[in-house]
Amino acid sequence: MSTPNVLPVPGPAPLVEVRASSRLVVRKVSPETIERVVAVLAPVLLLGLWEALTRSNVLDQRFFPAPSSIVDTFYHMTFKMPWDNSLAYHVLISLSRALIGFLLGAIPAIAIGAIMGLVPIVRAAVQPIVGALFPIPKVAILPLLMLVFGIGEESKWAIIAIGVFFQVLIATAAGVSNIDRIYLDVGANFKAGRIATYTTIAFPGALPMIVAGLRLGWGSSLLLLVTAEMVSSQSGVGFLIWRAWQLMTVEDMYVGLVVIACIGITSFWLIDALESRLLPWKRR
Amino acid sequence: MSTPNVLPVPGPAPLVEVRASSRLVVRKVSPETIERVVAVLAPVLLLGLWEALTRSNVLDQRFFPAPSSIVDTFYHMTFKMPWDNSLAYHVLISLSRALIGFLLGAIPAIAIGAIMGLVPIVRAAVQPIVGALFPIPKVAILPLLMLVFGIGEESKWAIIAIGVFFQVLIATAAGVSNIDRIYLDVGANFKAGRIATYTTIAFPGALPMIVAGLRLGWGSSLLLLVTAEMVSSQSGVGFLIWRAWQLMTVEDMYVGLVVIACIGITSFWLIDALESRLLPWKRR
Amino acid sequence: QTVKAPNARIPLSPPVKLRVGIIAAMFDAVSIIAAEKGYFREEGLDVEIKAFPGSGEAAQALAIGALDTLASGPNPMIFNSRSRNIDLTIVATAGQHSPGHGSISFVMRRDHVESGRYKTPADLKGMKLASGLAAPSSWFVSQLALQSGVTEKEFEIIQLGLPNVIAALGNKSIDAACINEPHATLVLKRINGVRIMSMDKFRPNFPNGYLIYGPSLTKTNREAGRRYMVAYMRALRDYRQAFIDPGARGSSEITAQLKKYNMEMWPETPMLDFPASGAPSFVAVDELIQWHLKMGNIRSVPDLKALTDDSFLQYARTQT
Amino acid sequence: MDTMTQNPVISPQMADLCSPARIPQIAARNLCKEFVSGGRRVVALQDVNVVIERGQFCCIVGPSGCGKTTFLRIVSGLETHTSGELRLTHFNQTKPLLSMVFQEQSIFPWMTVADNVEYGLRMRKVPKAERRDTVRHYLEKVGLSQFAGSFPHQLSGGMKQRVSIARAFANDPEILLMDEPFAALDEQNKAILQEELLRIWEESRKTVLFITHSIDEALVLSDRALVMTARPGTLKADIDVPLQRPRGAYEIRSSPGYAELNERMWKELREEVMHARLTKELA
Amino acid sequence: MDTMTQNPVISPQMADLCSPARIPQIAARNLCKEFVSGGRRVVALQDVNVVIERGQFCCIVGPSGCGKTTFLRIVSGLETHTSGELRLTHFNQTKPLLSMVFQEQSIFPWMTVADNVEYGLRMRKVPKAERRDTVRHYLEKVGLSQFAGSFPHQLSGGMKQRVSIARAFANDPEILLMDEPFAALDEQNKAILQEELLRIWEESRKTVLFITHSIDEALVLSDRALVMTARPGTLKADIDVPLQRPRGAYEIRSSPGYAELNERMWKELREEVMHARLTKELA
Ligand SMILES: Nc1ncnc2c1ncn2[C@@H]1O[C@H](COP(=O)(O)OP(=O)(O)OP(=O)(O)O)[C@@H](O)[C@H]1O
Ligand SMILES: Nc1ncnc2c1ncn2[C@@H]1O[C@H](COP(=O)(O)OP(=O)(O)OP(=O)(O)O)[C@@H](O)[C@H]1O
Ligand SMILES: [Mg+2]
Ligand SMILES: [Mg+2]
Repeated sequence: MSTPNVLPVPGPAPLVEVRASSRLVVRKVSPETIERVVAVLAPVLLLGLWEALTRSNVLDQRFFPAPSSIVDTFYHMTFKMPWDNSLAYHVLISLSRALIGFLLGAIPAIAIGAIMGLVPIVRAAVQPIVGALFPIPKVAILPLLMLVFGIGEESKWAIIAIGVFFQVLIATAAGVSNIDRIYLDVGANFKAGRIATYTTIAFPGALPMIVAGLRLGWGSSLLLLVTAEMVSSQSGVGFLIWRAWQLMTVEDMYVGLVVIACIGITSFWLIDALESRLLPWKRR
Repeated sequence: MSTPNVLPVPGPAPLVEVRASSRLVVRKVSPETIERVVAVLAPVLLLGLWEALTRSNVLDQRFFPAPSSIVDTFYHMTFKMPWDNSLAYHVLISLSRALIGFLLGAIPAIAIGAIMGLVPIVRAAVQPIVGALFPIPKVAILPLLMLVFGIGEESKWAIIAIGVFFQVLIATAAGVSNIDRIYLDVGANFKAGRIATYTTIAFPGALPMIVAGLRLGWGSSLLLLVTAEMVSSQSGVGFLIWRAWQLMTVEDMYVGLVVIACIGITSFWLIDALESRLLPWKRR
Repeated sequence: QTVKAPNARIPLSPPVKLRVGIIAAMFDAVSIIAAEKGYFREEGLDVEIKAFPGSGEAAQALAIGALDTLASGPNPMIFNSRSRNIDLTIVATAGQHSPGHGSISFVMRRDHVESGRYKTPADLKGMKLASGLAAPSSWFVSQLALQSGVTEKEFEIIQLGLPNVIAALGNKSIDAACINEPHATLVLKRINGVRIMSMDKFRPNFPNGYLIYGPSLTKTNREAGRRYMVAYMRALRDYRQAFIDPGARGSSEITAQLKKYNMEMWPETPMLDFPASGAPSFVAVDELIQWHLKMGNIRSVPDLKALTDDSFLQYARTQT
Repeated sequence: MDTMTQNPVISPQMADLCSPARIPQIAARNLCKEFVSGGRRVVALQDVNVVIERGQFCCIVGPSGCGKTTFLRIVSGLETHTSGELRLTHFNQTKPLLSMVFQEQSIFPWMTVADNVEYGLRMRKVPKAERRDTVRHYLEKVGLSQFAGSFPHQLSGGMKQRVSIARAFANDPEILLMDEPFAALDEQNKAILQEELLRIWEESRKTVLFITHSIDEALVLSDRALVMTARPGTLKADIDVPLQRPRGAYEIRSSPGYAELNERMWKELREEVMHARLTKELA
Repeated sequence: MDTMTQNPVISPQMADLCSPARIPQIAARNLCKEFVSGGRRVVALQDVNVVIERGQFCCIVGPSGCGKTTFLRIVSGLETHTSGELRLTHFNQTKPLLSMVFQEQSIFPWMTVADNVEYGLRMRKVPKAERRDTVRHYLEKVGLSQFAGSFPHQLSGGMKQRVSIARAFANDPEILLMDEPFAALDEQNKAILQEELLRIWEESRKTVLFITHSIDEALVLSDRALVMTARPGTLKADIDVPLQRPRGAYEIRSSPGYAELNERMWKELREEVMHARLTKELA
């Protein structure tokens, strides 16, 4: 039986809208699956673009080697090197540095940021100091860091931690001060103490923003690996990139960059997963 | 007439709480004024601390000159130099570079970030690409930037813009995806188009987070001045710092750093002022 | 001179810990060789090599006492140090541009030479060329241009960082470069550039670098300073045998050792000369200082005598 | 918007409902809605069958949590049903199809009261002058003229709700979906707005779906009262309200038939809530 | 909390109110509240004078926007008054002084229903086992046992409000401040919770301040009804409700005195709202 959707009546023709049910819309795959596929596809496409650009000589192969051409180098660096000079070793070293620096920066940042968000006077005091210290280039405080932390691992952690700190701090402070006041009122009404207000309201309420801050912070800590590992280091991906840059061994450098990029992609995925774990209460 | 607040009744003594009115609390100055004073005092105290640390030789004067000792250099660089080598000139150049780079990075970041926050599939596609590109060190893509932008001003803007872009992007995306769904529902109910949803809901709703992103972005753009002006520049505060650092003329370097810090403080104040202008609807 | 066998010497006990900074430039070669061949150990020195991204970072580290010694080019920061109460002392050579061993080269893109855009230094006018900020290479190219009547304002000196120079020349962002080895040779290889002139032709025997001690070696523990110099001079001899003296011996071993520290050399790389005496060169340094003064890179003429201490070298000469 | 104007999967029954003689404004057949979140499945609506004619004023009553809001959200297209059919007819395409007064606080905190009320008109690109007049008119109706320039955080709970009502009225849609709009209002404001709503309804032949917990309110306002069962919600009773119009909140209680209708609705509802409680306690 | 236990500025009148014979739970004298924001000044409360005895059940009615919520927020210490005096007495210090049921949506979205109800107890460091029992008890009372593990976004509007009520009940305070708690509930749920509230009140000698728009509700519940004037809000009438207890929502309407009280409150309120409207239109 075929029924015209729009039926003749006097006046302007009424428009019949049929609201589709979610079962009616033929969906072989769920939107989550599509998203996951897209998330994997996007970087692959990026890689494809780069390959195409170099193949077609838009990019100069000598300075921008095609992804396919660094596979060899990649293989060599991974499997043909003694363990303490292999790619895996450098990656592990760097990851541990990035992680330690990240934690050293992020944890105090979350604590201080939340206090800033909750207490206007603290915010008023800290904000200009952040404004003053944030834009100070790391390289300029290197002597200070070397003086305080020596030139071992500690100064590397410090370089990373400082970078991470400001990122997470600013995001957390914004997130906390953006929490709906009613929730703080509820806390006050139930006589939540400082710590409790912090852990039961400020922290979970600002969590989406804190996660964004952590995302930024982790990205920065990877970014700062090169800066950190430039100084008196013989290991780590940052060192590999730096060395390759100095020696103009472009393939080696791109292996390092691709590794950093892969770490970046993977960790952003992980942060996404973590986010949906931590925020079961978010309507999506 | 003196009245005891707690009066004798049988059972545990009742506790009488007198709620103070805001007029009863003797306040000669409003909390806003106190905050403003604290905001100015905090950096001054920081400076005092630094002075004290160097004076007491906790910090080595040779590498960390006391603030008072760079006043001379400051004066010299400001007034005793020909205009095109004076501090003011370098500051102006740098400010314009930072500002242009900032705008070039921030504007697309807000646009793309909001789309990411609104459309899960875009987010799924862009997130891993951000994860891959964000941690790539600027120094490594310098050849690419030079190829595309030459080595004039454009490549400096590009370095800054790239740094700013990711910061603002991540903050904006988080802010937009954190907007209460009910507001998007209202938009859908009133048939707000894409652009309208964007300008009337996503943007104002995420504004507190966007401002935090801009704060981060502007901080980064100042931070990146040194990186940007290291490359092929004979002007700008970043160049001054870089040159002073290379020549180990510590006072010159600290003049540069103090200038950057002052710009940082001032601009954070301005952003605060802007924020309370832009967000008259925020309960404070 | 009486030459004692090195193994007859008694090492310091307990060993003294020293930290030497390198930036993987040619002037670091001798210290690296001494470390690799164990000469320091034989002197009772426990030397740790710390790599730095550039002279700036390394010099800062030396100045604050995070390092004990390093090699550095004749940079303004050395000339500035005394006036800043930073105790750095030039104790030996770290190479010089002896004839045939020019370690800084002025390199031009081949297309400019072939098209006739560049014939003489007078043609530098309007060009963009890469060089280090306040480095001898900038002085070199400025003087070269000035001799042909082109002033600093008429061309543009751009600092890029050595590795970027190659990319910048390759994609024609810049026209020429005045850079150190081994990058200069790399440029010639990679982008088929033309070497216009090298430093040894311009100012023969101009210093390439100095070995510099911090106060820990010149004041606190001079004995360690002397021991370091003994090992340094032994390594210097090995270097000369391998690369400078006729009938090169042991060059492949040293090349391999240097490669560990990211210093790559090609057969065509002009090798830096370390004079056998180990004495630092001050040829044309006064000229360089005048230029720096003019450029505002240093504020007063440094007292080179006060900066130098050759007692370590003299001791070493008696021991080897 | 998950709407389609052409859809082949229309059952014969559905087609029947759309016979030229009477095109209903809203027609639902076996409408089901199941929420799946965090591993829990909640069936909010189960086989809702209802046909609402153009111009009808329809109240929906039912125990808390039975799916009233969910039904309105599905009708408005903000939620998709999981099975069944739903058909809306847009008769006069110069007007927007529907506007909703949300149960939750839904006015934009970043817009002034006036901008909030103007929102629908702005989205429809109504000329500025006309917009201003409409806004002024409705602000007056809800008694907030003085607060046109205020931001929502400066308003009381009832005032916010009134802004939300003004926003929906100002948009002048064909279908008004109202989710407990007057719950936060005092009796007097409620009476004034009920009157205004009835006036608007009568003047412009709107179809109104109105959720309320007050049987009085349902009887004062509606042509027809739909009583929903406890979760999973479905229609339990479809009660005609043939009381004469115009009605007033005070007079109606004494009008013939009121007591009987009131009694009947109470009965229907009481059963439901008791049932809802019971199954819960047993579960 | 802007509270002080010692304050020299107590007027003789205030001291009088605190005579040993009857220490009031809440005493306000010339309480004023003025909001200044964005250049606008709104006087929300003007010279509110009221003394509330321990154990009294006090309803507050008044037109929308008259300052009822503001008064409760000042009593709870969330807002400070701009002038006048306010004195609270904490009789039994083993219990918390006060808990509030907010008018707005106020349950934490990041906690499950059970965690929300538990909140006050957790803040008071009540032992875990006791907490669990209390939570279970009150969840049952508000009919949400099944939803203990759900997050607020999975609840309907009325269900959220019930969580908020359970949270305040579970905290067992000396003073209960309730801001239109039952507005979003259907009649049956409302009746059940009214009963529960009365039971709790009778058992534990609580002082209750209860804002409502329903005169019926005020008469069913309270000892005393305070009628507020339109903004700036002040007390217009202080009506004793001497109806016998226990009361039921159905029986009360036929009890002696009800009609009269109802009439009186209607009158008081109507005047106020009309006045509020009028001044607004004129302004
Ligand atoms: N997003 C959601 N996820 C899971 N369950 C939901 C969601 N939204 C609603 N529900 C469930 O659907 C049922 C119906 O909810 P709905 O909001 O439609 O109730 P209602 O009839 O409007 O109730 P009230 O009168 O209390 O507002 C409730 O049991 C609720 O728990
Ligand atoms: N933060 C604020 N800033 C400015 N004005 C405010 C603020 N809060 C409340 N007001 C004003 O104070 C008055 C009283 O508000 P309140 O919320 O106490 O009203 P209410 O009696 O609870 O009304 P309702 O019954 O609508 O909830 C209102 O006119 C409101 O506009
Ligand atoms: Mg509802
Ligand atoms: Mg209120």
